[in-house]
Amino acid sequence: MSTAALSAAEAQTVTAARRLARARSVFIGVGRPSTAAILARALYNPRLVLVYESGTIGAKPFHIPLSIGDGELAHTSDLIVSVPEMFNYWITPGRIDVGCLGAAQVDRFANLNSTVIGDYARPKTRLPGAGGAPEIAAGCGEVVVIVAHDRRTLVQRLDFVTTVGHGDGAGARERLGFRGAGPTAVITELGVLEPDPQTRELRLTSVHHGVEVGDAVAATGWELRVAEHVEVIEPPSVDELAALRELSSR
Amino acid sequence: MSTAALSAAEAQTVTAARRLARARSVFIGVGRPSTAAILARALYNPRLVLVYESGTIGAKPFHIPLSIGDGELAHTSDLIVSVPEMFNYWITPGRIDVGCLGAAQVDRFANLNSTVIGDYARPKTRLPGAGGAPEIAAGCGEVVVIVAHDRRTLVQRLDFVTTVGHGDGAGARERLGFRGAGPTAVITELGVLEPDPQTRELRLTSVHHGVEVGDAVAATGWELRVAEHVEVIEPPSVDELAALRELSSR
Amino acid sequence: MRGGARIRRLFGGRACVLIANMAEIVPLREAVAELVRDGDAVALEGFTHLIPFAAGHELIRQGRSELELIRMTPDILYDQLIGVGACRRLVFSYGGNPGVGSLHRFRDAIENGWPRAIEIEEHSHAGMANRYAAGAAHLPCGLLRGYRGTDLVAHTRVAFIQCPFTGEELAVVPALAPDVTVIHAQEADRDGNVQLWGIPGVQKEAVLAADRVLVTVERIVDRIEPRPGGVLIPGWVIDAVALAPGGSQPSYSLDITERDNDFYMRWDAISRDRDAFTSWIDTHVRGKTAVA
Amino acid sequence: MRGGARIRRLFGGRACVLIANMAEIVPLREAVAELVRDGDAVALEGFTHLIPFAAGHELIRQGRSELELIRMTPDILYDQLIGVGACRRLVFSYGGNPGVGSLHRFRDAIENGWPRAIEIEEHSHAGMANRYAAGAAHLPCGLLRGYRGTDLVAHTRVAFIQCPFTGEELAVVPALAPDVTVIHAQEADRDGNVQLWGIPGVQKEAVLAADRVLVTVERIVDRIEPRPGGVLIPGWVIDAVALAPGGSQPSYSLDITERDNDFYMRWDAISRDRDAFTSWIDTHVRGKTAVA
Repeated sequence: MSTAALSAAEAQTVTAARRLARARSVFIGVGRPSTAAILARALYNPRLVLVYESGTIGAKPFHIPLSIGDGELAHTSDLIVSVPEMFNYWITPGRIDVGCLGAAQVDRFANLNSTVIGDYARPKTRLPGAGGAPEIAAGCGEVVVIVAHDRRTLVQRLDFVTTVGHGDGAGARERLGFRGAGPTAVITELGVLEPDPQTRELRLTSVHHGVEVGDAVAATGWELRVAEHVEVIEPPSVDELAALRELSSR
Repeated sequence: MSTAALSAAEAQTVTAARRLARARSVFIGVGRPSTAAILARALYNPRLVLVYESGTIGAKPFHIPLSIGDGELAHTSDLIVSVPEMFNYWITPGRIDVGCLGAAQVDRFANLNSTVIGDYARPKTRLPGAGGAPEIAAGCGEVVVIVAHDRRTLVQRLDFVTTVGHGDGAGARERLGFRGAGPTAVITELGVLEPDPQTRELRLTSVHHGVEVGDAVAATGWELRVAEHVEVIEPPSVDELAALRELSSR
Repeated sequence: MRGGARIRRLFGGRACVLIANMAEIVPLREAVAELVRDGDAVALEGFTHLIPFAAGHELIRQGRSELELIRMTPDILYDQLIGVGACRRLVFSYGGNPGVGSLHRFRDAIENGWPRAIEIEEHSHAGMANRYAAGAAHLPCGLLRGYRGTDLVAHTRVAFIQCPFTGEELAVVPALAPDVTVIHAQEADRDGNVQLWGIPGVQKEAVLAADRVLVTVERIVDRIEPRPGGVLIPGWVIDAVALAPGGSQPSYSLDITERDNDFYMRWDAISRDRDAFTSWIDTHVRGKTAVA
Repeated sequence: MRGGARIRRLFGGRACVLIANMAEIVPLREAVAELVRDGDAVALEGFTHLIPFAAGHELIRQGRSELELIRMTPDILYDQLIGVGACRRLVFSYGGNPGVGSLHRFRDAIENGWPRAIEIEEHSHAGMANRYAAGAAHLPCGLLRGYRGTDLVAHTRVAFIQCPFTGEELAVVPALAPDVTVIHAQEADRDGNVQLWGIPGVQKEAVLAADRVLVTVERIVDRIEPRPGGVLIPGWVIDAVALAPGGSQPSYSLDITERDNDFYMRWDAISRDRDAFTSWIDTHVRGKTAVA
């Protein structure tokens, strides 16, 4: 095991993995969500069903995949379905417990932008676009958002609403007819933001070990509300960190 | 080979088989249509793709199947699809050249009843119902109807319109947005009825060898129009009859 | 939410199982007792192939009543359920004995109300298939080109909408959402993952459309080896798996049992007469016990 | 009408072939020349797996222009086609380099109009998948639960209808009907029947939705042995099959080639710079000839 100091990214990934300790199934893209899910399966939840957008259900990758369609996912999955089947029969009907999503921008109601920075017709930065996110966020049992914690990402106002989290607050999802609970956590490298049960506005509910509440507030692009009791997240244990580093080194 | 006299049913089946000599694909139920299609494949058209409602595409049965889902159809087909895929991706889009249908009643515009004899709510005879017929008749390139020739079957007025053939005549299919040409032949054990190109009303265009035009007219429940030149259908050749009887004896 | 969580509640089991990504493997009698209730809307699917006769017979033995029976092709199995009076309402698209002729108990119920009158709702195959597909997607309805010009329109549940892009009129059918779907498959593993192959019919859709799911299987295997044409259904969308070797006879399970075409032909005579039918049921269904 | 009849017309061949239930097997160059025209709406599909790079490169070599390019995930292949200016309009749902980051040619075209401005129409994956499925069914539109509440609604082609049975508002997307669909598969037989396995993506739908179909394959076999998870596409819905071993690289063909993840990472640097990109295309695409 590497003896390097714990990085903020590692704390973020382990926190996300713990969140999946009791899920039955998780829908993941590549990057940290995928690493977190593979880690959760290895450490806490051997029966966790990993579902990738490419159609692989129940994948058991040994390596962290570069793409959502790597051959290893196909070879190790319980079943592989077509893209229409994936969305129509598995995601939209709410069969997947947790959907993990990233985004370029997140607002205070956990709505997401992955389409464009700047004006749609004359963009400053053209981002990849929606992919599966809108229907994943609408359909999955709950959504965990994994993003960087800075004022460029956590913004006052999205340039484009690609994916509805809690819309304009309490009741918005119900009015739109969405099935799942929506975003239940935004996990950053500083801590965790969770929606207020009443208003659905994100509040800082915990910080990683060594992070000050004020740092998290300062790195947020809106006036971030803070829970009455902000918990300090248990730092990754020796075993968790060893497992994560070993996984990343494969 | 049996030396029994040619039966009317045999003449009917061979006539239907000949009709499939140039088709690329045929959609068939069990009974005479299935026998005709297997015969056509054996005699004239080895590449004929047999499609059964059960989902088997390109079946090559050695025996005449009792049901549309016999194991032999599954074992010999090029591919097997689910029922939703069969209707949505193969039949309705018009990928099948010829659809063969039977019915309890046929009217002068080749509309079909396979639902009920008598009143719907208090039926004299409850028939099996629509099955795939309405969408097969709407979607296939053309439809060949194979029925008994008697006044109980070829009726003035259907008790129930299960399947639209030519509706109320010229233009009806176009108004309903149907793709295929609709019924191009009603093949009976007395001869063949084909729609008039202008009016779409069925006319007697040919009779089997030894059948009088007057017999066919008398056995029809409406005032059957007769083509100017009624052809006499070439009787089954020795080879055709031998093949049919050999097939039936398997 | 199906699979683990529900089955623990229904069948008891270990005290604290938060994660239970599998179907429970239970005896057929117990599975039917727990999963199917009087008055339920029940789909026993299987298109000619893999018809779940063993489970249907167990419904008869347990005396389930007032069922809404859903099935594209009622076949002999629903003829039997109708004949014993278990059916209140039938939803279907083709009620014949394939290759043979009429289903006499189905006809007797509709024509003469014996042993009781039944309500019917009938569709085309395309309509039923799209109703199941909409159910599997948890959509309220499905879209297809169909029904237009037929008398079905006046006698069933179908509506029409205009395509917002082309103006074409299209049929809309309501989704099917059975309380329980029962299917038969060739095999399951010990976690209740299921594989069937051969003609797949509409079974996957019927499973995914239902609130509760029972799968009977020819055999339990240690590990499922995916097959060409295999349809894999994970245990976590299934409530219970029950072992029922031969459980699709007189229908068949490809590569394991053969379709009993003779029985399909003999059924015509058995079912034509009310007394002969009842006597057959008493001897061959009520007089036997569930396999396994 | 596809397969035989068309291909005889397009490629000549025997004088009087009324029945031709098969796809023609032709060299890739010839297939692209005959089947794809300037201005066509072209879908080259393959979801991460089986992306038809060889055929796309042949489009570049033959200088096809003014194309409407349709693809759920533009990936490196469409980055290349956009970068050489072959694309007039792009229809897509996710324009990134999977696991790496931006598609720089895609961004440069949209942000700066280099080498030309392109029109875009973007959807969600669920929307695109249902657009292809509607196309495969030859329906004018498809129905799904989606798009509601997003800014996509104001920027793309989607409408909403009420379910006639429940009143729920549902999204309706227009069907996709490409002039040409191109896919890559592991194998074909000599009649042009095709089998692919592994991640199937939306290829079957894209094939069935198109007016003309080209399939490139890793190998031609005497007889297709159906595989677990195999998707079989009969030759009579395909116009041409072209042999192109390695034709999905740097994507992959499961069990035959491996995904070249290094190249996906290297593409970031190559594509970031206009000159580096052009030079790469000149050397690695224009400077080569089609396989087979």
